[in-house]
Amino acid sequence: MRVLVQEAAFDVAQQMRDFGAPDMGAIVTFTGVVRDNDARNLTAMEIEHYPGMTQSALTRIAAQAQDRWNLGDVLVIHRYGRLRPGEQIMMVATAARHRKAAFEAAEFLMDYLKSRAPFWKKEITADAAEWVAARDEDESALKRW
Amino acid sequence: MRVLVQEAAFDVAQQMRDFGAPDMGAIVTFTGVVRDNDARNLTAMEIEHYPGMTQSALTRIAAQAQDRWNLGDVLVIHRYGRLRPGEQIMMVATAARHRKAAFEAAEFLMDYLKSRAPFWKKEITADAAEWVAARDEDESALKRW
Amino acid sequence: MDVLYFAWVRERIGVPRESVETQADTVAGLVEELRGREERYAVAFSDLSALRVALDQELAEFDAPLDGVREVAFFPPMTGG
Amino acid sequence: MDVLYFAWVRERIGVPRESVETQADTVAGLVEELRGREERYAVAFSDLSALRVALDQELAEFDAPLDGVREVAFFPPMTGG
Repeated sequence: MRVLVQEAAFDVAQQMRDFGAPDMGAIVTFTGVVRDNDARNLTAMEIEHYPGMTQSALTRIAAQAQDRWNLGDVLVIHRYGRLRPGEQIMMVATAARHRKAAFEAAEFLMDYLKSRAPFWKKEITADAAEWVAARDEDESALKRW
Repeated sequence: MRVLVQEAAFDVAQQMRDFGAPDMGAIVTFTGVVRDNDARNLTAMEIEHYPGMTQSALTRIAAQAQDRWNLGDVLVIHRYGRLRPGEQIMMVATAARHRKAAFEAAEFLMDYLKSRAPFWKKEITADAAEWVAARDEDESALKRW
Repeated sequence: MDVLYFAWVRERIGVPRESVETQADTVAGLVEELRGREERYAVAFSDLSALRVALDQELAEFDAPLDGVREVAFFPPMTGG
Repeated sequence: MDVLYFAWVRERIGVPRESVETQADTVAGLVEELRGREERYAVAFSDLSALRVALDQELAEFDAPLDGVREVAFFPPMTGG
Protein backbone atom coordinates (compact mmCIF):
# COMPACT_ATOMS: atom_id res chain seq x y z
CA MET A 1 0.00 0.00 0.00
CA ARG A 2 1.23 3.49 -0.82
CA VAL A 3 -0.52 6.69 0.29
CA LEU A 4 0.99 10.03 -0.72
CA VAL A 5 -0.21 13.53 0.14
CA GLN A 6 1.93 16.04 -1.65
CA GLU A 7 2.06 19.44 -3.30
CA ALA A 8 4.33 18.28 -6.13
CA ALA A 9 3.12 16.82 -9.39
CA PHE A 10 3.31 13.04 -9.75
CA ASP A 11 4.13 10.81 -12.69
CA VAL A 12 1.53 8.11 -13.25
CA ALA A 13 3.99 5.95 -15.17
CA GLN A 14 6.56 6.09 -12.40
CA GLN A 15 3.95 5.36 -9.74
CA MET A 16 2.74 2.31 -11.66
CA ARG A 17 6.20 0.91 -12.32
CA ASP A 18 6.28 -1.32 -9.22
CA PHE A 19 2.55 -1.52 -8.74
CA GLY A 20 0.73 -4.82 -8.52
CA ALA A 21 1.46 -8.21 -7.03
CA PRO A 22 1.80 -11.78 -8.26
CA ASP A 23 -1.53 -13.39 -9.09
CA MET A 24 -3.30 -10.08 -9.47
CA GLY A 25 -4.85 -10.28 -12.91
CA ALA A 26 -6.63 -6.92 -12.88
CA ILE A 27 -5.28 -3.42 -12.36
CA VAL A 28 -7.55 -0.36 -12.41
CA THR A 29 -6.37 3.24 -12.18
CA PHE A 30 -8.28 6.47 -11.85
CA THR A 31 -6.61 9.82 -12.50
CA GLY A 32 -8.32 13.11 -11.73
CA VAL A 33 -7.42 16.15 -13.82
CA VAL A 34 -8.30 19.83 -13.17
CA ARG A 35 -11.04 20.68 -15.65
CA ASP A 36 -11.71 24.18 -16.86
CA ASN A 37 -15.02 25.63 -15.63
CA ASP A 38 -18.07 26.11 -17.86
CA ALA A 39 -17.18 29.77 -18.50
CA ARG A 40 -13.69 28.61 -19.59
CA ASN A 41 -11.90 31.18 -17.50
CA LEU A 42 -10.45 29.07 -14.70
CA THR A 43 -7.03 30.36 -13.68
CA ALA A 44 -6.33 27.79 -10.99
CA MET A 45 -7.83 25.27 -8.62
CA GLU A 46 -6.63 25.79 -5.07
CA ILE A 47 -6.76 22.72 -2.87
CA GLU A 48 -6.66 23.20 0.88
CA HIS A 49 -6.28 20.25 3.23
CA TYR A 50 -6.02 19.40 6.93
CA PRO A 51 -2.41 18.31 7.22
CA GLY A 52 -2.70 16.41 10.50
CA MET A 53 -5.67 14.42 9.32
CA THR A 54 -5.19 13.88 5.59
CA GLN A 55 -2.61 11.11 5.59
CA SER A 56 -4.42 9.09 8.26
CA ALA A 57 -7.83 9.54 6.61
CA LEU A 58 -6.50 8.39 3.23
CA THR A 59 -4.63 5.49 4.79
CA ARG A 60 -7.77 4.31 6.56
CA ILE A 61 -9.82 4.49 3.35
CA ALA A 62 -7.12 2.60 1.42
CA ALA A 63 -6.88 -0.07 4.14
CA GLN A 64 -10.65 -0.55 4.09
CA ALA A 65 -10.56 -1.10 0.33
CA GLN A 66 -7.63 -3.51 0.64
CA ASP A 67 -9.40 -5.62 3.25
CA ARG A 68 -12.78 -5.65 1.62
CA TRP A 69 -11.63 -6.59 -1.89
CA ASN A 70 -8.48 -8.57 -0.99
CA LEU A 71 -6.37 -6.22 -3.01
CA GLY A 72 -2.84 -7.28 -3.84
CA ASP A 73 -1.86 -3.62 -3.93
CA VAL A 74 -3.45 -0.21 -3.54
CA LEU A 75 -2.18 3.29 -4.25
CA VAL A 76 -3.63 6.68 -3.34
CA ILE A 77 -2.00 10.01 -4.27
CA HIS A 78 -3.66 13.36 -3.61
CA ARG A 79 -2.14 16.77 -4.19
CA TYR A 80 -2.85 20.07 -2.47
CA GLY A 81 -1.93 23.66 -3.32
CA ARG A 82 -2.48 25.66 -6.49
CA LEU A 83 -3.09 23.63 -9.64
CA ARG A 84 -3.66 24.82 -13.19
CA PRO A 85 -6.27 23.43 -15.61
CA GLY A 86 -4.97 20.21 -17.13
CA GLU A 87 -2.84 19.30 -14.13
CA GLN A 88 -3.35 15.98 -12.39
CA ILE A 89 -4.97 16.33 -8.95
CA MET A 90 -4.96 12.78 -7.69
CA MET A 91 -4.89 9.13 -8.62
CA VAL A 92 -5.83 5.78 -7.18
CA ALA A 93 -4.82 2.32 -8.35
CA THR A 94 -6.05 -1.11 -7.31
CA ALA A 95 -4.73 -4.59 -8.07
CA ALA A 96 -7.07 -7.55 -7.59
CA ARG A 97 -7.37 -11.10 -8.86
CA HIS A 98 -10.41 -10.28 -10.98
CA ARG A 99 -11.70 -7.22 -12.76
CA LYS A 100 -14.90 -6.77 -10.77
CA ALA A 101 -13.03 -6.37 -7.49
CA ALA A 102 -10.46 -4.01 -9.01
CA PHE A 103 -13.18 -1.76 -10.45
CA GLU A 104 -15.32 -1.78 -7.33
CA ALA A 105 -12.41 -1.02 -5.04
CA ALA A 106 -11.32 1.91 -7.23
CA GLU A 107 -14.85 3.33 -7.26
CA PHE A 108 -15.10 2.88 -3.49
CA LEU A 109 -11.81 4.77 -3.04
CA MET A 110 -13.04 7.62 -5.24
CA ASP A 111 -16.41 7.86 -3.51
CA TYR A 112 -14.73 8.04 -0.11
CA LEU A 113 -12.01 10.46 -1.22
CA LYS A 114 -14.72 12.79 -2.55
CA SER A 115 -16.62 13.05 0.73
CA ARG A 116 -14.44 11.74 3.54
CA ALA A 117 -10.94 13.00 2.88
CA PRO A 118 -10.25 16.49 4.29
CA PHE A 119 -9.69 18.43 1.07
CA TRP A 120 -11.50 21.55 -0.08
CA LYS A 121 -11.33 22.95 -3.60
CA LYS A 122 -11.56 26.59 -4.60
CA GLU A 123 -11.95 27.71 -8.20
CA ILE A 124 -9.95 30.82 -9.02
CA THR A 125 -10.86 32.95 -12.04
CA ALA A 126 -9.55 36.34 -13.12
CA ASP A 127 -12.19 38.14 -11.07
CA ALA A 128 -13.51 35.69 -8.50
CA ALA A 129 -12.68 32.84 -6.17
CA GLU A 130 -15.35 30.36 -5.20
CA TRP A 131 -15.33 27.27 -3.00
CA VAL A 132 -16.55 24.19 -4.80
CA ALA A 133 -19.72 22.99 -3.07
CA ALA A 134 -20.09 19.35 -2.12
CA ARG A 135 -22.77 17.67 -4.21
CA ASP A 136 -25.60 15.65 -2.72
CA GLU A 137 -24.81 12.85 -5.19
CA ASP A 138 -21.32 12.58 -3.75
CA GLU A 139 -22.66 12.03 -0.25
CA SER A 140 -25.34 9.60 -1.39
CA ALA A 141 -22.76 7.66 -3.45
CA LEU A 142 -21.39 6.36 -0.14
CA LYS A 143 -24.61 4.47 0.57
CA ARG A 144 -23.66 2.03 -2.15
CA TRP A 145 -20.90 0.67 0.08
CA MET B 1 -9.62 6.72 -30.41
CA ARG B 2 -6.86 4.13 -30.66
CA VAL B 3 -7.45 0.39 -31.14
CA LEU B 4 -4.44 -1.91 -31.34
CA VAL B 5 -4.37 -5.67 -31.88
CA GLN B 6 -0.82 -6.89 -31.60
CA GLU B 7 1.44 -9.73 -30.58
CA ALA B 8 4.09 -7.44 -29.07
CA ALA B 9 4.09 -6.26 -25.47
CA PHE B 10 2.85 -2.71 -24.84
CA ASP B 11 4.00 -0.04 -22.42
CA VAL B 12 1.12 1.43 -20.42
CA ALA B 13 3.07 4.60 -19.67
CA GLN B 14 3.84 5.21 -23.32
CA GLN B 15 0.25 4.53 -24.35
CA MET B 16 -1.03 7.00 -21.75
CA ARG B 17 1.41 9.76 -22.68
CA ASP B 18 -0.88 11.49 -25.16
CA PHE B 19 -4.11 10.09 -23.81
CA GLY B 20 -6.99 12.32 -22.78
CA ALA B 21 -8.50 15.55 -24.04
CA PRO B 22 -9.10 19.05 -22.75
CA ASP B 23 -11.98 19.23 -20.27
CA MET B 24 -11.83 15.55 -19.48
CA GLY B 25 -11.49 15.48 -15.70
CA ALA B 26 -11.52 11.71 -15.25
CA ILE B 27 -9.29 9.02 -16.74
CA VAL B 28 -9.79 5.33 -15.96
CA THR B 29 -7.53 2.52 -17.10
CA PHE B 30 -7.85 -1.23 -16.82
CA THR B 31 -4.89 -3.52 -17.41
CA GLY B 32 -5.24 -7.28 -17.62
CA VAL B 33 -2.31 -9.44 -16.55
CA VAL B 34 -1.80 -13.20 -17.11
CA ARG B 35 -2.39 -14.81 -13.72
CA ASP B 36 -0.91 -18.12 -12.70
CA ASN B 37 -3.50 -20.91 -12.35
CA ASP B 38 -4.60 -22.35 -9.01
CA ALA B 39 -2.13 -25.22 -9.27
CA ARG B 40 0.62 -22.64 -9.86
CA ASN B 41 2.08 -24.47 -12.80
CA LEU B 42 1.04 -22.27 -15.71
CA THR B 43 3.72 -22.17 -18.39
CA ALA B 44 1.96 -19.85 -20.79
CA MET B 45 -1.36 -18.44 -21.87
CA GLU B 46 -1.91 -18.82 -25.59
CA ILE B 47 -4.29 -16.34 -27.13
CA GLU B 48 -5.83 -17.14 -30.50
CA HIS B 49 -7.84 -14.57 -32.41
CA TYR B 50 -9.75 -14.09 -35.67
CA PRO B 51 -7.50 -11.67 -37.54
CA GLY B 52 -10.06 -10.41 -40.04
CA MET B 53 -12.63 -9.70 -37.39
CA THR B 54 -10.70 -8.60 -34.31
CA GLN B 55 -9.82 -5.03 -35.25
CA SER B 56 -13.30 -4.24 -36.50
CA ALA B 57 -15.01 -5.84 -33.48
CA LEU B 58 -12.83 -3.89 -31.04
CA THR B 59 -13.30 -0.67 -33.00
CA ARG B 60 -17.05 -1.09 -32.92
CA ILE B 61 -17.06 -1.72 -29.16
CA ALA B 62 -14.82 1.32 -28.56
CA ALA B 63 -17.00 3.54 -30.75
CA GLN B 64 -20.11 2.43 -28.86
CA ALA B 65 -18.49 3.39 -25.56
CA GLN B 66 -17.32 6.72 -26.96
CA ASP B 67 -20.81 7.65 -28.17
CA ARG B 68 -22.70 6.48 -25.15
CA TRP B 69 -20.51 8.18 -22.52
CA ASN B 70 -19.28 11.14 -24.59
CA LEU B 71 -15.71 10.09 -24.09
CA GLY B 72 -12.99 12.58 -24.92
CA ASP B 73 -10.69 9.67 -25.70
CA VAL B 74 -10.73 5.89 -25.66
CA LEU B 75 -7.98 3.31 -26.02
CA VAL B 76 -8.16 -0.46 -26.48
CA ILE B 77 -5.11 -2.71 -26.80
CA HIS B 78 -5.36 -6.49 -26.96
CA ARG B 79 -2.51 -8.91 -27.52
CA TYR B 80 -2.51 -12.38 -29.05
CA GLY B 81 0.06 -15.16 -29.13
CA ARG B 82 1.94 -16.86 -26.33
CA LEU B 83 2.14 -14.91 -23.05
CA ARG B 84 3.86 -15.84 -19.82
CA PRO B 85 2.40 -15.37 -16.32
CA GLY B 86 2.83 -11.76 -15.25
CA GLU B 87 2.69 -10.39 -18.80
CA GLN B 88 0.11 -7.78 -19.72
CA ILE B 89 -2.64 -9.15 -21.99
CA MET B 90 -4.65 -6.05 -22.70
CA MET B 91 -5.65 -2.61 -21.54
CA VAL B 92 -8.43 -0.11 -21.99
CA ALA B 93 -8.50 3.56 -21.09
CA THR B 94 -11.35 6.07 -21.03
CA ALA B 95 -11.37 9.85 -20.62
CA ALA B 96 -14.63 11.53 -19.60
CA ARG B 97 -15.70 14.77 -17.96
CA HIS B 98 -16.72 13.00 -14.75
CA ARG B 99 -15.66 9.90 -12.92
CA LYS B 100 -18.91 7.98 -13.19
CA ALA B 101 -18.85 8.02 -16.99
CA ALA B 102 -15.16 7.09 -17.14
CA PHE B 103 -15.68 4.10 -14.83
CA GLU B 104 -18.85 2.90 -16.55
CA ALA B 105 -17.34 3.15 -20.01
CA ALA B 106 -14.26 1.17 -18.92
CA GLU B 107 -16.43 -1.55 -17.38
CA PHE B 108 -18.60 -1.65 -20.51
CA LEU B 109 -15.48 -2.09 -22.66
CA MET B 110 -14.24 -4.92 -20.46
CA ASP B 111 -17.60 -6.69 -20.39
CA TYR B 112 -17.81 -6.55 -24.17
CA LEU B 113 -14.18 -7.52 -24.76
CA LYS B 114 -14.73 -10.58 -22.57
CA SER B 115 -17.65 -11.96 -24.56
CA ARG B 116 -17.82 -10.21 -27.92
CA ALA B 117 -14.25 -9.84 -29.12
CA PRO B 118 -12.97 -12.88 -31.05
CA PHE B 119 -10.21 -14.07 -28.71
CA TRP B 120 -9.80 -17.50 -27.18
CA LYS B 121 -7.44 -18.32 -24.33
CA LYS B 122 -5.66 -21.60 -23.72
CA GLU B 123 -3.80 -22.38 -20.52
CA ILE B 124 -0.59 -24.29 -21.09
CA THR B 125 1.02 -26.25 -18.26
CA ALA B 126 3.94 -28.70 -18.33
CA ASP B 127 1.64 -31.64 -19.02
CA ALA B 128 -1.60 -30.22 -20.38
CA ALA B 129 -3.25 -27.54 -22.50
CA GLU B 130 -6.80 -26.49 -21.81
CA TRP B 131 -9.09 -23.94 -23.42
CA VAL B 132 -10.44 -21.41 -20.93
CA ALA B 133 -14.21 -21.79 -20.80
CA ALA B 134 -16.43 -18.74 -21.06
CA ARG B 135 -18.22 -18.08 -17.80
CA ASP B 136 -21.96 -17.56 -17.56
CA GLU B 137 -21.31 -14.45 -15.47
CA ASP B 138 -19.39 -12.93 -18.37
CA GLU B 139 -22.32 -13.37 -20.72
CA SER B 140 -24.85 -12.12 -18.19
CA ALA B 141 -22.66 -9.09 -17.40
CA LEU B 142 -23.69 -7.73 -20.81
CA LYS B 143 -27.29 -7.39 -19.68
CA ARG B 144 -26.24 -4.50 -17.49
CA TRP B 145 -25.71 -2.39 -20.62
CA MET C 1 -17.51 -20.29 -49.41
CA ASP C 2 -14.67 -20.15 -46.90
CA VAL C 3 -15.36 -21.85 -43.59
CA LEU C 4 -13.09 -20.98 -40.65
CA TYR C 5 -12.68 -22.72 -37.33
CA PHE C 6 -11.14 -21.37 -34.14
CA ALA C 7 -9.96 -22.71 -30.76
CA TRP C 8 -11.20 -26.22 -29.92
CA VAL C 9 -13.47 -26.28 -32.98
CA ARG C 10 -10.35 -25.89 -35.11
CA GLU C 11 -8.56 -28.59 -33.13
CA ARG C 12 -11.44 -31.09 -33.43
CA ILE C 13 -11.92 -30.55 -37.13
CA GLY C 14 -8.19 -30.48 -37.73
CA VAL C 15 -7.92 -27.51 -40.09
CA PRO C 16 -8.18 -23.75 -39.51
CA ARG C 17 -10.09 -23.10 -42.72
CA GLU C 18 -11.41 -24.85 -45.79
CA SER C 19 -13.41 -24.12 -48.89
CA VAL C 20 -16.91 -25.64 -48.82
CA GLU C 21 -19.47 -26.08 -51.58
CA THR C 22 -22.92 -25.97 -50.06
CA GLN C 23 -26.55 -25.72 -51.08
CA ALA C 24 -27.64 -24.87 -47.55
CA ASP C 25 -29.86 -21.82 -47.10
CA THR C 26 -28.92 -21.13 -43.49
CA VAL C 27 -26.05 -21.65 -41.05
CA ALA C 28 -28.04 -24.46 -39.44
CA GLY C 29 -28.34 -26.15 -42.83
CA LEU C 30 -24.58 -25.86 -43.38
CA VAL C 31 -23.96 -27.38 -39.95
CA GLU C 32 -26.24 -30.33 -40.89
CA GLU C 33 -24.25 -30.91 -44.05
CA LEU C 34 -20.92 -30.76 -42.24
CA ARG C 35 -22.11 -33.12 -39.49
CA GLY C 36 -22.95 -35.68 -42.17
CA ARG C 37 -19.46 -35.55 -43.67
CA GLU C 38 -17.23 -37.20 -41.10
CA GLU C 39 -17.07 -38.09 -37.44
CA ARG C 40 -14.79 -35.16 -36.58
CA TYR C 41 -17.43 -32.70 -37.81
CA ALA C 42 -20.19 -34.54 -35.95
CA VAL C 43 -18.10 -34.26 -32.78
CA ALA C 44 -17.23 -30.58 -33.26
CA PHE C 45 -20.85 -29.64 -33.96
CA SER C 46 -22.51 -31.98 -31.46
CA ASP C 47 -23.67 -29.17 -29.16
CA LEU C 48 -24.60 -25.98 -30.96
CA SER C 49 -25.24 -24.16 -27.66
CA ALA C 50 -21.47 -24.37 -27.09
CA LEU C 51 -20.76 -22.71 -30.45
CA ARG C 52 -20.91 -19.25 -31.94
CA VAL C 53 -20.93 -18.26 -35.60
CA ALA C 54 -19.82 -15.19 -37.55
CA LEU C 55 -20.86 -14.41 -41.12
CA ASP C 56 -18.43 -12.24 -43.03
CA GLN C 57 -16.79 -11.39 -39.72
CA GLU C 58 -19.94 -10.33 -37.89
CA LEU C 59 -21.59 -12.37 -35.14
CA ALA C 60 -24.78 -14.04 -36.33
CA GLU C 61 -27.41 -16.59 -35.29
CA PHE C 62 -27.63 -20.18 -36.49
CA ASP C 63 -30.86 -19.48 -38.36
CA ALA C 64 -29.26 -16.65 -40.36
CA PRO C 65 -29.39 -17.01 -44.17
CA LEU C 66 -26.18 -17.77 -46.08
CA ASP C 67 -27.26 -15.79 -49.11
CA GLY C 68 -24.29 -13.78 -50.40
CA VAL C 69 -22.05 -14.82 -47.53
CA ARG C 70 -18.40 -15.44 -48.43
CA GLU C 71 -16.91 -16.35 -45.05
CA VAL C 72 -18.43 -18.39 -42.24
CA ALA C 73 -16.56 -18.86 -38.95
CA PHE C 74 -17.37 -21.30 -36.16
CA PHE C 75 -15.87 -20.98 -32.68
CA PRO C 76 -16.62 -21.44 -28.99
CA PRO C 77 -17.86 -18.52 -26.85
CA MET C 78 -15.16 -15.86 -26.85
CA THR C 79 -12.85 -15.34 -23.90
CA GLY C 80 -11.14 -12.02 -24.48
CA GLY C 81 -10.10 -9.46 -21.92
CA MET D 1 -8.04 23.27 23.30
CA ASP D 2 -6.97 24.05 19.74
CA VAL D 3 -9.77 24.98 17.37
CA LEU D 4 -9.04 24.81 13.64
CA TYR D 5 -11.02 26.20 10.72
CA PHE D 6 -10.79 25.26 7.06
CA ALA D 7 -12.03 26.58 3.72
CA TRP D 8 -14.82 29.18 3.96
CA VAL D 9 -15.17 28.64 7.71
CA ARG D 10 -11.56 29.78 8.04
CA GLU D 11 -12.21 32.75 5.76
CA ARG D 12 -15.30 33.87 7.68
CA ILE D 13 -13.70 33.56 11.07
CA GLY D 14 -10.48 35.09 9.81
CA VAL D 15 -7.93 32.76 11.41
CA PRO D 16 -6.89 29.19 10.61
CA ARG D 17 -6.56 28.16 14.26
CA GLU D 18 -6.86 29.53 17.76
CA SER D 19 -6.65 28.37 21.34
CA VAL D 20 -10.04 28.32 23.09
CA GLU D 21 -10.89 27.97 26.77
CA THR D 22 -14.27 26.30 27.08
CA GLN D 23 -16.52 24.70 29.69
CA ALA D 24 -18.70 23.10 26.99
CA ASP D 25 -19.37 19.36 27.31
CA THR D 26 -20.09 18.77 23.64
CA VAL D 27 -19.23 20.15 20.21
CA ALA D 28 -22.69 21.72 20.07
CA GLY D 29 -21.99 23.48 23.37
CA LEU D 30 -18.70 24.81 22.03
CA VAL D 31 -20.45 26.08 18.91
CA GLU D 32 -22.99 27.92 21.14
CA GLU D 33 -20.16 29.61 23.04
CA LEU D 34 -18.37 30.63 19.85
CA ARG D 35 -21.56 31.98 18.28
CA GLY D 36 -21.97 34.27 21.30
CA ARG D 37 -18.52 35.72 20.94
CA GLU D 38 -18.64 37.85 17.83
CA GLU D 39 -20.65 38.34 14.66
CA ARG D 40 -18.09 36.52 12.47
CA TYR D 41 -18.56 33.34 14.53
CA ALA D 42 -22.35 33.69 14.42
CA VAL D 43 -22.11 33.96 10.65
CA ALA D 44 -19.71 31.04 10.23
CA PHE D 45 -21.81 28.78 12.47
CA SER D 46 -25.25 29.96 11.34
CA ASP D 47 -26.10 26.68 9.56
CA LEU D 48 -24.67 23.58 11.20
CA SER D 49 -26.01 21.35 8.42
CA ALA D 50 -23.42 23.03 6.16
CA LEU D 51 -20.60 22.15 8.56
CA ARG D 52 -18.59 19.12 9.54
CA VAL D 53 -16.47 18.61 12.64
CA ALA D 54 -13.43 16.50 13.48
CA LEU D 55 -12.22 15.73 17.02
CA ASP D 56 -8.53 14.96 17.27
CA GLN D 57 -8.51 14.50 13.49
CA GLU D 58 -11.40 12.06 13.29
CA LEU D 59 -14.81 12.96 11.89
CA ALA D 60 -17.42 13.30 14.65
CA GLU D 61 -21.00 14.41 15.27
CA PHE D 62 -22.04 17.70 16.84
CA ASP D 63 -23.38 15.95 19.92
CA ALA D 64 -20.02 14.25 20.56
CA PRO D 65 -18.46 14.91 24.01
CA LEU D 66 -15.36 17.09 24.23
CA ASP D 67 -13.96 15.18 27.18
CA GLY D 68 -10.20 14.72 26.67
CA VAL D 69 -10.26 16.26 23.18
CA ARG D 70 -7.24 18.42 22.32
CA GLU D 71 -8.05 19.51 18.77
CA VAL D 72 -11.42 20.45 17.27
CA ALA D 73 -11.72 21.29 13.56
CA PHE D 74 -14.67 22.87 11.77
CA PHE D 75 -15.03 22.83 8.00
CA PRO D 76 -17.56 22.52 5.16
CA PRO D 77 -18.34 19.16 3.56
CA MET D 78 -15.16 17.84 1.99
CA THR D 79 -14.56 18.01 -1.75
CA GLY D 80 -11.61 15.75 -2.41
CA GLY D 81 -10.97 13.56 -5.42
